[in-house]
Amino acid sequence: MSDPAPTTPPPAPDTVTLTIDGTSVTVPKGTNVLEAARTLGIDISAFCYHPGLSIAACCRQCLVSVEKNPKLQPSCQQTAAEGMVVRTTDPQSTLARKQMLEFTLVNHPIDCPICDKAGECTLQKLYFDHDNANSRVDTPKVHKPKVVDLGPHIVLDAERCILCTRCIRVCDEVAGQHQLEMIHRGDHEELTTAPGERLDNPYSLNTVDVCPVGALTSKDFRFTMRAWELEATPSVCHGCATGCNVEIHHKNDRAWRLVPRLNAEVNGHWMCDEGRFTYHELREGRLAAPVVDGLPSSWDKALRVAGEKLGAAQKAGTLAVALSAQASNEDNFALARLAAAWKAQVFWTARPHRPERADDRLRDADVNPNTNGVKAISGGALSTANDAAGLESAIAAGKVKALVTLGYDLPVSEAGQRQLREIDVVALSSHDRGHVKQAAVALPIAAWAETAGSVTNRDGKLQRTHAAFPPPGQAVAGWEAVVRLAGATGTKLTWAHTRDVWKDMTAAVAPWKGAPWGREVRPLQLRFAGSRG
Amino acid sequence: MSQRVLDALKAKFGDAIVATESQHGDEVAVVKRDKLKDVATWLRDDKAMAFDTPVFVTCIDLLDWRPVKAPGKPSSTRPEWDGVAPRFEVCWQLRSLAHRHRVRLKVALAENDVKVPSLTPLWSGFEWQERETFDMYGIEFVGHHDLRRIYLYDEFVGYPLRKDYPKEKRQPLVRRPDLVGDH
Amino acid sequence: MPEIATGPGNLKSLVLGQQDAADLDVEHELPSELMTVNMGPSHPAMHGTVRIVLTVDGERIVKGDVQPGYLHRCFEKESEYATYTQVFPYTDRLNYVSPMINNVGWAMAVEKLLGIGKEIPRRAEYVRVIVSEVSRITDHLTCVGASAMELGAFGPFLFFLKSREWLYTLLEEVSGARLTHTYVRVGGVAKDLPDGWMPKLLRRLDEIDGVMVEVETLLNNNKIFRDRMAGIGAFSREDTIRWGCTGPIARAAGVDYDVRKDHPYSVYPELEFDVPVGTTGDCLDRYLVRVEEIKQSMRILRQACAQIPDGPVMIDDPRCALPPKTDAYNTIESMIRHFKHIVDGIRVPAGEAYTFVEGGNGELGFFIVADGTGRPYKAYCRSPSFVHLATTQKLILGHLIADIVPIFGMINMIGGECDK
Amino acid sequence: MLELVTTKLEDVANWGRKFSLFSYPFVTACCGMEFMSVAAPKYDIARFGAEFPRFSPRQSDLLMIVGTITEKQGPALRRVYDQMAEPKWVIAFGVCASTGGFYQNYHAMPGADQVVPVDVYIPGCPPRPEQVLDAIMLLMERVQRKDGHSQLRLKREKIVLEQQRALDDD
Repeated sequence: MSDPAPTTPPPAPDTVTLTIDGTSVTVPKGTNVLEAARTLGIDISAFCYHPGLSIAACCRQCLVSVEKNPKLQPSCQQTAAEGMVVRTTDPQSTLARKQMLEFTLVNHPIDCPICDKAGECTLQKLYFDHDNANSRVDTPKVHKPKVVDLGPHIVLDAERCILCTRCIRVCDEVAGQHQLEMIHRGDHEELTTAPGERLDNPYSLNTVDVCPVGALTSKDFRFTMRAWELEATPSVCHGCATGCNVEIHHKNDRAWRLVPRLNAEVNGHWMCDEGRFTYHELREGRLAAPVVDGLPSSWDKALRVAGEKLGAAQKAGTLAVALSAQASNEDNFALARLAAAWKAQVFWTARPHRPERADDRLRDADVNPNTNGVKAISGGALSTANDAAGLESAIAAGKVKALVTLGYDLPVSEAGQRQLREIDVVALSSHDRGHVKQAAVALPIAAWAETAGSVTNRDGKLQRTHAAFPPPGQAVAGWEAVVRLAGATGTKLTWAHTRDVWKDMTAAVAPWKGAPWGREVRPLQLRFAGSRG
Repeated sequence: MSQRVLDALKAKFGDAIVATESQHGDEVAVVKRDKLKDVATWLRDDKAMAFDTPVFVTCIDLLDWRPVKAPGKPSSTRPEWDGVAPRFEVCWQLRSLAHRHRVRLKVALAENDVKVPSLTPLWSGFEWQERETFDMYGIEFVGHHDLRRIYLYDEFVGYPLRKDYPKEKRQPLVRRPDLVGDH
Repeated sequence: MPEIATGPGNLKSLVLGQQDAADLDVEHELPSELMTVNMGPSHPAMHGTVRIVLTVDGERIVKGDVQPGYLHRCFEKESEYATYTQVFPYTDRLNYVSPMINNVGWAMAVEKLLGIGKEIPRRAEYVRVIVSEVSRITDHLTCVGASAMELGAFGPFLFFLKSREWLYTLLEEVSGARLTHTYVRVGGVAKDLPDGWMPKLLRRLDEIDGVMVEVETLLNNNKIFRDRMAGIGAFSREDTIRWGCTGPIARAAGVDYDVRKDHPYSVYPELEFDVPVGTTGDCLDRYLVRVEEIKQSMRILRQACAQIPDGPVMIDDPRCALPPKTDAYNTIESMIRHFKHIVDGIRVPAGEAYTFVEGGNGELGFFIVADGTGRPYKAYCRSPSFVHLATTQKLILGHLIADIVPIFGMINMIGGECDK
Repeated sequence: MLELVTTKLEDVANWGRKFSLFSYPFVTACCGMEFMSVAAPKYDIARFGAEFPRFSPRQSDLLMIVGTITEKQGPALRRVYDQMAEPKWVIAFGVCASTGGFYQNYHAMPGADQVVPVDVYIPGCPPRPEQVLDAIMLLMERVQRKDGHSQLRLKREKIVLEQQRALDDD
């Protein structure tokens, strides 16, 4: 063992130095040996350990030998102590880990070809890396129920379950509702719902993510796509203002599921179920071509018609612009910059709050992902005076004859709808819904997963999103549609790439000054990243 | 047995040789771009080196370089590409018929400055292979007397072997008139 | 080669290689201008995939712009999206005249990166040498037969195709396919040789000896054949080295370089065989070198069939070898191994290596850059045909258009390997 | 009566065409080796009268597309097809000529039928010689039934002409 050279300064009080496989490492007090080994790049196999959950130490897969300790210790439970000497590659602990895998596989069904988790399954990965030996047991396997309907989103296959209890801890700690339990004992032990409960808490699908095997599968993603064919692009969930970091798993220009991405400050390892299903709206009811008076047409015809309508209103000073708390910062900033050039009145729209979904964890009452973004961009000039109601009264009062809206949810009352039909509306929207159907001109823009951009969450944190796949049909990025609209009405906006919009935006908006654009992230092919398990 | 070559190179050119490496029996010398011509000429003409045979020229695009841990000892210690380090590595493989030793010269090029001196005047065998590397990666070989596309047709836009060029992005030359849709 | 003063300026002084003065006068009255002829990609002598834009003065070639690329099937791009085992079918179709040698080349390149080059079972090495040499014979048979037919000798073409048919049937029994075998695996070969295969092979080799005698009597001293081949497309020893030529073309020019002798690999050091070396480097020498190499390959085959040991044909390293199929369907352990091996591929530790073998046309090398996943990060194939095709720009100068046919025949430019 | 004679005459002509197909071997890739084996003594395409390759499109009526057709080869293939005289038939020899096989990339065309109409597709990589002979027999039936793509086009044009004339009359 190499003793630390005397000249190194004494370690700070709250860190601990220990030696793992001959190399010494200094970690903050309280970290367990497994995490310490991972900082050295030594990957100790583990099933029940999850950095975001409590320690159960029930799978015994991470046994290592600790000096002056007769028995092998589970490294996930063993907190690092000063001067501790740990060996992970000695014959005794490698044999223990090997046999533990053999023991886990005794009753495991031969489901790999039909199992959804195949390709990203931790059991497969650990067996192939560490064990790779045949089993010495040839008794018939114990059979358990294969299709158990646990709740609205999840199906259990009890035979595949390796009893690591991660899902139980997710329900208890992340969702705060005790809904899953283990029953029976020995090799008949089985996962089931707690008495009188169903697995229906708003964070239930996190259990599918943490399940190291294919026991828990999501009804929404089951049998749709193989794990290694997907490509992952980092993004931010647009379900509410929390702004959980997600990964869009997509293939062939189509999103198949959203998976949470680790971000300690915002959402940790988790996200809510409702947020997971936001990718469905990327497919339904999309606007793929410009529409003029209800008939699909080309971009230049639509721009010409929009130019005439807006030009007249602009001279008369009755032109208004409606930003949207659903759209990204770049789109809002581009439209705000155009409104300033037109000297038009600025309003902003947002979906109504849903206080019943708020909880103290991740779900927020404000279901608009970018409320703070719109506020920051308009520099506080927006208040209740110019939100949707304010816009409705302005139209009624005749102050607004032409309106450029961003997004498709203009929540006006019945009377408001009728007035909207009288004035000229140019809608920049990704979907053909709501007021966009009656708009004079509808210009197709890309949805949140199709362009690079950024949103600001409830704590004012600026978070980047990346483009997973190109927008459908002739849709273009929101800010690019604004640039074309500006060109049609004689004003000039010189942005060629989202980076330029970002540069102007972070210069103009005070709190975001100097935020780095970061590197263009390309979709990561999951099969290249080995198994994600 | 070609370790001699690397030591001789370092002795002769010192700082022009950025790094030397010996992997799986191949000797690799990363050379500075402006010193490449002198190093190559010396390697060919020096009697002890006598690198008379050109073997191949190619380029490595490091855009997606993200090494993962695999069982066994990795011989390359190159970290994940961070977007700043040089993205392209042009490699010339040489072989000596007399001494039977081999060396691979490498030049690292940044993403936007892909000019590199051509070694065709020294070994005519590289003429077509440098054209192929230009065709596939867009590396401009300065001093090559006839640098144009060799495999693809001239109307082809882009460099297909770069990691950001999608595999199935076709640029059709001719299609049947009665065929609808893009293939 | 007769000196040609090129360039439009001095058309008058263009001497068409005619010696006596009488012809000169005739020429002067009918000065011919330089004409551009297109020997298109679809031409029998062009093996279907090369286009030459010839600038000819009458029949004599003044300049030739050789354009390959008509069969560029993106071997590198396809292999970056396939696992190491899935690249084998692509290597079959590089030099489709001797596919086994490509398989062995690719397998050895991956084994070098995995570091298991020494642990391949000896029987697997011998099987690889046997199928490679059989493949090399079919390569030379096709090359010589096709170029003889292009010069009008239809008989030898049918003789060689008959014997090639025998070898195809034999290779089909081994690998299941006549041409695209995909027989070699990383760490050994897919299946052992069928029983009674080697005696059948030895019987066929004796029959091929008979065919060789017939063809050599037909061609070697045939006036037409020799006049069309001798002195055509000669290439000096220095040029051959400077252009990087290897294989029969280099040996015909006197360069004694054979990868099996100079950089021995597999079990070749245990087998005796000679390396035929020519002198003048013209088409006739290339023909003679190839015919001699067929005989040497048969000699290797006879020795290998005698010395082949028993034992497994696949290394038992779990990273490379697939578990037996019956286990894969009945035990979860083999199912996982089979699944991870096929889906993730053989996870080769990060690194890069250039490995080369003696292919049908010369030094066939694979430069692989691995990044630890199951798919090659870069897989460059150093193809001898591409290098030899580059030399044709020099070879055809000064010859007649008809001489392009023997030059291309003897260069043995295979489209798949040349355009990759 | 005249109608009966011409159809009979045409059947005889087709019978003649069927048994003496002059093929233009548009050979590019590995299938060429198997094409040689088909022409070689063992599998001998001569038994079907199709063994005589004509290396000029003017003198051939069957275009055998043997091997992968790449984007760069497309114009050459189109020009050769256009130079052939009617009636003409096209065989896509091997899976690369039929659908591009396992070369799905920027330079390999997904099948020769992107450029020329094809009568008979032969699967296989490369197809066994027996498959090629089977394809020749399939083509013979088509030739006899006048179902080749060029004959069908002639029929269509004739029908369109007749309708045109019918419209002009009334």
